[in-house]
Amino acid sequence: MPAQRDDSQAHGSAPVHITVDRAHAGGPQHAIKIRARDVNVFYGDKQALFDVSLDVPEKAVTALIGPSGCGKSTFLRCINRMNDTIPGATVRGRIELDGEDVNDRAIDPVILRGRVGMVFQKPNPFPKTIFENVAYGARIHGLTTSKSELEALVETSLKKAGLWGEVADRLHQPGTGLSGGQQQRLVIARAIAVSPEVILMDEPCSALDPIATARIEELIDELRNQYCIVIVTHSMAQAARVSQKTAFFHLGKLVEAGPTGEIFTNPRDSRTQDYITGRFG
Amino acid sequence: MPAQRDDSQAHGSAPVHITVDRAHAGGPQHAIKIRARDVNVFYGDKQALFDVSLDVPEKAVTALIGPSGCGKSTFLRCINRMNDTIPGATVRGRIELDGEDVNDRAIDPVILRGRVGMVFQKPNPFPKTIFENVAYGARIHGLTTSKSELEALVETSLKKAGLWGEVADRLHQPGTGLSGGQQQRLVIARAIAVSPEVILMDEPCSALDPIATARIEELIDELRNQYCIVIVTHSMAQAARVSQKTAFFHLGKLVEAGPTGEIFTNPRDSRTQDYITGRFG
Amino acid sequence: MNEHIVKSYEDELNTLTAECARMGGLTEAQVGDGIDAVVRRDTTLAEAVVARDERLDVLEADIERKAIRLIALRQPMANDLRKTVAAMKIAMNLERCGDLAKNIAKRTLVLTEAEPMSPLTRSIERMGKLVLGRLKDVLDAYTASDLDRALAVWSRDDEVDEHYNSLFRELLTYMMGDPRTITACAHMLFVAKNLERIGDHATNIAEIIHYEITGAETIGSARPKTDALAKEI
Amino acid sequence: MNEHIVKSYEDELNTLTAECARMGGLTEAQVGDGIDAVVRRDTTLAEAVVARDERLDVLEADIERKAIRLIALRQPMANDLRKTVAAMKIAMNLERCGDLAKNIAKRTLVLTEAEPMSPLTRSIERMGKLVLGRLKDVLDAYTASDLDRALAVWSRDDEVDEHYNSLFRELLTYMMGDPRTITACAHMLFVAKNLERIGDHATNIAEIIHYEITGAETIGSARPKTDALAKEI
Amino acid sequence: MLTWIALLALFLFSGATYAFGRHKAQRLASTVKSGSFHSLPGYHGSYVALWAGLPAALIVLAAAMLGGRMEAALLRADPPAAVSALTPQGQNVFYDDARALAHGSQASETVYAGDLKTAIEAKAAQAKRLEQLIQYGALAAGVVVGLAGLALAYPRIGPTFRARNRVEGWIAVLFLACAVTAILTTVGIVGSLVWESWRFFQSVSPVDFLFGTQWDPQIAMRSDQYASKGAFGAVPLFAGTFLIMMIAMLVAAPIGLYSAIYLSEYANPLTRGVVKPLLEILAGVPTVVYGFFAALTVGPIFREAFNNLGALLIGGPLDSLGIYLSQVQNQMALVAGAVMGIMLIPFVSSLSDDIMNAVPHSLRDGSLAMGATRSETVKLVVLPAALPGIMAAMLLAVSRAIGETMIVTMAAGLQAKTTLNPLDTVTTVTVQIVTLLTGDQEFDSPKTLSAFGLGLTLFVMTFILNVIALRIVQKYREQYD
Amino acid sequence: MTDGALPKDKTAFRQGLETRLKKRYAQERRFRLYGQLAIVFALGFLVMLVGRIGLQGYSTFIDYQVTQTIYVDPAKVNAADIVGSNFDRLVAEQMLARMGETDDESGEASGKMMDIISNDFGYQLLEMVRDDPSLIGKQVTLSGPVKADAALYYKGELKRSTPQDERKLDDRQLTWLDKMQASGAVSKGFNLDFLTKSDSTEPEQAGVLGAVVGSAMMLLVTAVLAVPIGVLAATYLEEFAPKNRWTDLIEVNINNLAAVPSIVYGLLGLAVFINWMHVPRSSPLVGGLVLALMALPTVIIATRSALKAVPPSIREAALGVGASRTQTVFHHVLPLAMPGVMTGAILSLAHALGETAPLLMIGMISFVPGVPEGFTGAATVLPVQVFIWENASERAFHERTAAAILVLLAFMIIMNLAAILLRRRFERRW
Repeated sequence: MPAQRDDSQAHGSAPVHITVDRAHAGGPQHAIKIRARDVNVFYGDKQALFDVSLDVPEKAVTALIGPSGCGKSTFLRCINRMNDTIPGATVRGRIELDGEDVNDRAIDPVILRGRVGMVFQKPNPFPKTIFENVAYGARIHGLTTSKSELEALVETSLKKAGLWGEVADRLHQPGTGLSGGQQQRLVIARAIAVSPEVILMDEPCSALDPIATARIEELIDELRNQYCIVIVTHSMAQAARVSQKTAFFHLGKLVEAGPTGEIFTNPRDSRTQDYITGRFG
Repeated sequence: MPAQRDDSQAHGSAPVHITVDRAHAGGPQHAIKIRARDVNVFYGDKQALFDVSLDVPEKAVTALIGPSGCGKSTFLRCINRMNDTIPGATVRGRIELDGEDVNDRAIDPVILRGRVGMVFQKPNPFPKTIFENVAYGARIHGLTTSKSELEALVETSLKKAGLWGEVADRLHQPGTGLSGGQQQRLVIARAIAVSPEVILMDEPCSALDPIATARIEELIDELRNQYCIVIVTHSMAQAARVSQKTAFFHLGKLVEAGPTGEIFTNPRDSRTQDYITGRFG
Repeated sequence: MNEHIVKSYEDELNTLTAECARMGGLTEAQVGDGIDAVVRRDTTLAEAVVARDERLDVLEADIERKAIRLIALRQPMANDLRKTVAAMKIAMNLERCGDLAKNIAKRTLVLTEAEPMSPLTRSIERMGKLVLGRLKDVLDAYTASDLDRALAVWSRDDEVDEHYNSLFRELLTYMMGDPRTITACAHMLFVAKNLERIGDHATNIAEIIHYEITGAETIGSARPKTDALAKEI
Repeated sequence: MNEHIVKSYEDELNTLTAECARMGGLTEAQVGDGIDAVVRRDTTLAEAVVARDERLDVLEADIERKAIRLIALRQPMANDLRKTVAAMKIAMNLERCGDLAKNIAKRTLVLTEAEPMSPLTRSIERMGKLVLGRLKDVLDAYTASDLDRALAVWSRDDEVDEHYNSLFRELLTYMMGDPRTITACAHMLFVAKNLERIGDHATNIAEIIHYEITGAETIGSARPKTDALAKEI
Repeated sequence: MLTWIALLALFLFSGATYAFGRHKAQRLASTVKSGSFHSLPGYHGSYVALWAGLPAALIVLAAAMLGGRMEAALLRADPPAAVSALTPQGQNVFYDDARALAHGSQASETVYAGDLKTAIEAKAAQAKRLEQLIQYGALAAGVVVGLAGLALAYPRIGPTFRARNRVEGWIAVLFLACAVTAILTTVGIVGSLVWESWRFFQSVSPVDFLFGTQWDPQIAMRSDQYASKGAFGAVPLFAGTFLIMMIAMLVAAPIGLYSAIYLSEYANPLTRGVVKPLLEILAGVPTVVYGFFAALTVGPIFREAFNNLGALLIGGPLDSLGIYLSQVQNQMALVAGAVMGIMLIPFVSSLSDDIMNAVPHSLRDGSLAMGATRSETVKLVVLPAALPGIMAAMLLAVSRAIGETMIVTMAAGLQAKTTLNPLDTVTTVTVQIVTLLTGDQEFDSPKTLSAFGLGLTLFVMTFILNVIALRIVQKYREQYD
Repeated sequence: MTDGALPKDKTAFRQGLETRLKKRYAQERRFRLYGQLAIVFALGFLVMLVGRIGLQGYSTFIDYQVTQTIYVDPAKVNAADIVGSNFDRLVAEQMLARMGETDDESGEASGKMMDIISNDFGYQLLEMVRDDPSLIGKQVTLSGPVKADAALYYKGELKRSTPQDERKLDDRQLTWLDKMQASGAVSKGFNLDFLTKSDSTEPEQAGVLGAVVGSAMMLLVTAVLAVPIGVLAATYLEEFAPKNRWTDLIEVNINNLAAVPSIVYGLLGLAVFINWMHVPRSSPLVGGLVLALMALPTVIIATRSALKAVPPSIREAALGVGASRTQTVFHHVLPLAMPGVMTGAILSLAHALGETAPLLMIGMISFVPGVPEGFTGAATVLPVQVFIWENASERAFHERTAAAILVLLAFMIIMNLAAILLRRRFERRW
């Protein structure tokens, strides 16, 4: 199983930077997609993130875990600059997407968000038809030029999200009529339709039951062959199941990051160990 | 470890009734506290529960699991007649608490709910002080006659809920100022203060992070020595951790019930097996 | 049995079983070759067996690591958990079988230095065939998840013991008859013992298969002995 | 190391370790008594050892069941998982040691029928002491989670092997010298072999302790052998 | 007229530039990789159209609005000697007439002769020229600016040009302008009230106004008459306002609150579905209707009831009370207050209902699950939780009662008395404002201006109440959001 | 842990609970009863209000028309000066003649007759003769209403039993009325005139058309100004504005504006629009401006709450897909909030429709006998019409007031219904 062995080899490379990210240079086959360096985030006077440096590998799932308020969601929202939409939030430090600093003035956040899709905790389809939900991104970004092209795009996206079979015959019914799990997959299809490079997921299963959760996890597993996926999750078990790399945040700091298999069987930092074994606090 | 061996012996006793509840007669030391027989619940025209028969043992934690909409919460709310507060809900069948039918006209729901406490999904402390929150039940039921008695009751209840140490010095500050996990323990203390016989918990940890969840689970584990606890949970892992008996619901029916250890290592029904191993649907 | 919703989980579990089955095949070959080497006094084969043993060790370590990883990352429940634990335990048993086969092969190197002892060799060969057959049966039962076949292996445990006991007596007689053969016979004694223990491991594997499939920790009451490895002298 | 928030989880884990340690103590006693029985030709003690072995089997089954239950119900992670798996594996090793001790005791019953062989008995006694010491050390290391002590046991594995090899040669010489002793010596051969294997199990346990504490699957490179049980002839 | 035509033309022009811009963007977009064009073609079109249309339109509009003033100013630039000789008022009339003459509108009836006649003709001709100059000048400027805008914007269209951001910037400005209107309203209110009040307080001291107990805003016929400027002590008005407000709140608070409780906690969905809209109707009834009802129905009924009661009491031990009651008139504080109270019921009930509904349902569940009855849940959990909000609702109702005009105007009376007797006729601040300002008054007299003094007082009072109430409501909402 | 505070004897404990329970349930019933009483009271009042006004006003919609043939006496009509002739008197005399009576010298009888039949007859005759002088000397058939007091008599509100000096009409007039009715000249019918005519000093000729049109025009101005500005301002504040002291100030300010007494807006209108900007007094334009300012905060608040009701997840969703703020607002938030916005707008317009006090400040109280001529002409509106009529001394105007209120209420109810229907139709789907 080469994929699994990679994980255990990944931490062999020496860190370029003084950091706790064990797999700084990524696995041998996983190029780095996102490179965060000394990211600090403030909400008003309150500092929410302290000097976070993390590498997120391409074509793999990276899970961010940690207790409530540890800054994992904050970090996630830095990547597509969703923090810009929160009044009083300031982000310092570099976050590079393929080498470009996302906070650069030359980067239009709207375009950035087209490249970095996002899936939220609560499924949030627009109260429009399933078709319109998926087609929306393409419309605003002007990705398609004809109706047939758009239809093809919607179909492809829904297929990738594993939803086509369930909704093919009711594309023009409201997306809000679907079940929670289907809605979440619809939202993923919507994100995929803009052909993003990265998909951020902020606790995508916390509102779902175990079966729907399993389906989403299966979907994530399939998607990771094509996208760089970063997922924030409350559930350590979920992080263990879906991710290839795990980063543990605590009190706004990145405590440890490394291959998932290792984090969950043999973490380096005692705080990580305490957290994942249920000894914290 | 006698407690653990009990579980594996529990299913030895023959079912009195044609039912899937394997531990119908309870373990040797667990008398039956709640005995449900052929419970059917309708919301308007929709039937939500079909012929559920389940025995809930005394001084033990019984977990109800199952996918969304399987009727587990509905069943829970039958026990203290909280379904009465939902317009259009009708309950048929017998639910006996210590041999008395709770739906009997002679049983007053107000008294019943004093005997059967309930903890909800979202922590819902009243916007009063911590003290007043815990004292609430005693006040409305007129349980105490003097101020010192009331204070003693509040202290005892908070201690039992493992919150005394954290709030002893700020009893007269608002309960809503506590953290989510503390609030949930406050709510448990509030329920305990009425000295109930049964405590129902409807996904008490779904709004909490892993650490707070662990604390609540620890509390539940301590409480089971004194109360009959029934907990509805989305998380199979949680059911596995906290309960002694597990009942699996599906599509409004009780599929299987039995000692937790057995349900999670060797379930009888293939649907249970499929559900807990993530093969469902 | 339905498939898991998460395909990669299904894959990982299947990989574990498959790897276990592959290890079974390898072990079978090792045991067969070990017996052949002794019987045919083939040192080359014996050396090959000794050399190949390391692969089994690596395989076992790999299966164990994967199983622990699976437990840590997938939190298997019910039959999945049993399957994982069974794979881990079967791998341990197979690894022991491999060690025993290697041990037999090593002894071949000593035995070839002594004179051939045809009647003894035939007895060993017969016993070897029996043990190998049992091993093969139980491994087939594992890959096919065939409970009946596993139980059949399990219930015929005594045959090997009888063989061993008679071989033990035969060897003692031989040694007393011709003290020059004592060294060779002492080694043969261990070869017989090893074969007997491979047979026990097969019985163990049958028990593990039973546990994996039914979830019951013990097999009814057909056999009074609780531990297959502890019965011989 | 902090305690688990959920006390009953902490309790269950501790119980598992404690039971393992208890099983260790019992095994130690069995091995010691088995050796004593052989050395002192004490059939009563030997019978007692045989009779007590079942307790070890039960203990092992219990530890295994608890470990699996713990995995199913608590989903242990990281060091907890390693602790659980380690307990399971140590129990298996101890159970094997117990079996070997029983086997030694059983052979006592045969050996007492023959004449006493003082020099051999002394050799066995010395080897027994050595093996018992190793077992004791490694079990102490386990209860104390003392990695250094476990590593010390692990690195001194060769001593037992040397003892065994010289004993093996001694026994062969003995048999050749006096064919009447062949039966007894053959049994002594197995006693020695069993002791050697108990020593190997101690080494195994040391490796398991190392895995439990550090999480690394192999111990550095101090010892070239990958498997402790596979090195002897 | 010319302005409208110009605007229409501009609109069409701007529409055409939109099409051009869009087309160019589309053409360019089809040559590059999909998605790499920054903005959608529509935005490029809009950007061009905005530059081509908006500045020009602003120029034209400005000319239309300010042209008259410019013209007037220019006209006065070099006054003929004959005009300079006129009085300032005469000059104003002269220039107005000149412009009226030029634009063919109604001039004043002043007869101009001699120099003035020539002057006015000259000025009229000049006015005509000026008007045309301004109009056409603006038009020309509009054309130039529009074309310049087009020339500026059109070449910018390209893959990397952020047309969307620019267009959205324009839109944001429009939004902001609308929001500023709200501020301007306040500025207008405060400004006008303060200005006029200041004028009032120049003739009447604020102390007299606020603490005087005599309200008699008559204008003296003769200068030696009593307090030649009338009496402007507002205390009786405040007393009347307060009395009526108290009566209204005594009616509205309990009934409104209990209605809200019943609706939000007890009523089944059907009852709620029927009663709520009905209460809303009660809230929608214009106040003038309540006034009518109070004056013509409730007033007579109350009077009759009290008169009859008085008749019964006469001769008894409460003889004097009887006599008093038998003389009670239609217009009394009680009538106005009671009807106002009823008007406020839906106001109180719907606000309280909202506030109680904001109390999370989980709290009710929590209380019920403890074995509390519904009323205990309401009294011990819902009401305390909602209390600040309900208090705020009451304050808002008070503020309404104070500012309510029509009911009191029609039912309370005009007599300024400092009394707490609900059967007496009283007058309120609002009634006095209406009385002072209806009909034709000299706008500069203290009598008229006193209305603004009263208005300012009223504004300040209600403003303080509102600020407090809204603060509370906001804090309360945050608690559960 | 001491369990001392907890009851030990279970049965005694439960008995204690049950005795208390009776008291608790009694409390419960009382509490519930108070709620019911409050609702019954409020609704009872509503019924009384509407019932009473309906009873008072419905008779306005019934009128009594007298149809009479009049001989245009050349002796009384001067063909040279038609306008100068006294047609009223002519009609009255002819009427008297029908009764078989003749006018006395002082004209007392014809005066009395003029008190019971409308002077509309005179106008009609004047018009006819002016248009066609050849009618002089011919018979003309005229039909017109009786005077309001006479109609009251027919409706039974003015009774013969009342002492003569306490009623408006004396016995003689009543006899005439009886005779007229007996002769079949009087017909009872639906009073369309009330809806098609404008204000008049004569109650029987007064209608609400002018007021309705005035209200409509004013409302149009209000709607055109308040709704777009309000919606845009609210959208700005809710979706775009940074959260800082300034926007907080604006927010507090708007909330306060909504609660400022309406009469203050009247003062504002008077000072700013009329005295400073010289917008024509009493015109729909100035009324609309004032009401627009008044409605603006309500529209803003309604819009904001509709916008707030759109879940933030929708905004996040749109932003997350790469929509800009403006796109998010125009594509998702505003369309979703639209039903709420429209409902709020309609309700605040309905409120503006019923507003009276500020209009009194800007001179709308004047008597306007006709439909307003454009947005800058003098106009009156329904609620002010109600106020004016209520102040009139003639009793007959009270009846008209009630009728005008019915018309006003009808408009309010239609607008409210529209709002309710809109709300129902676009029930939230998330």
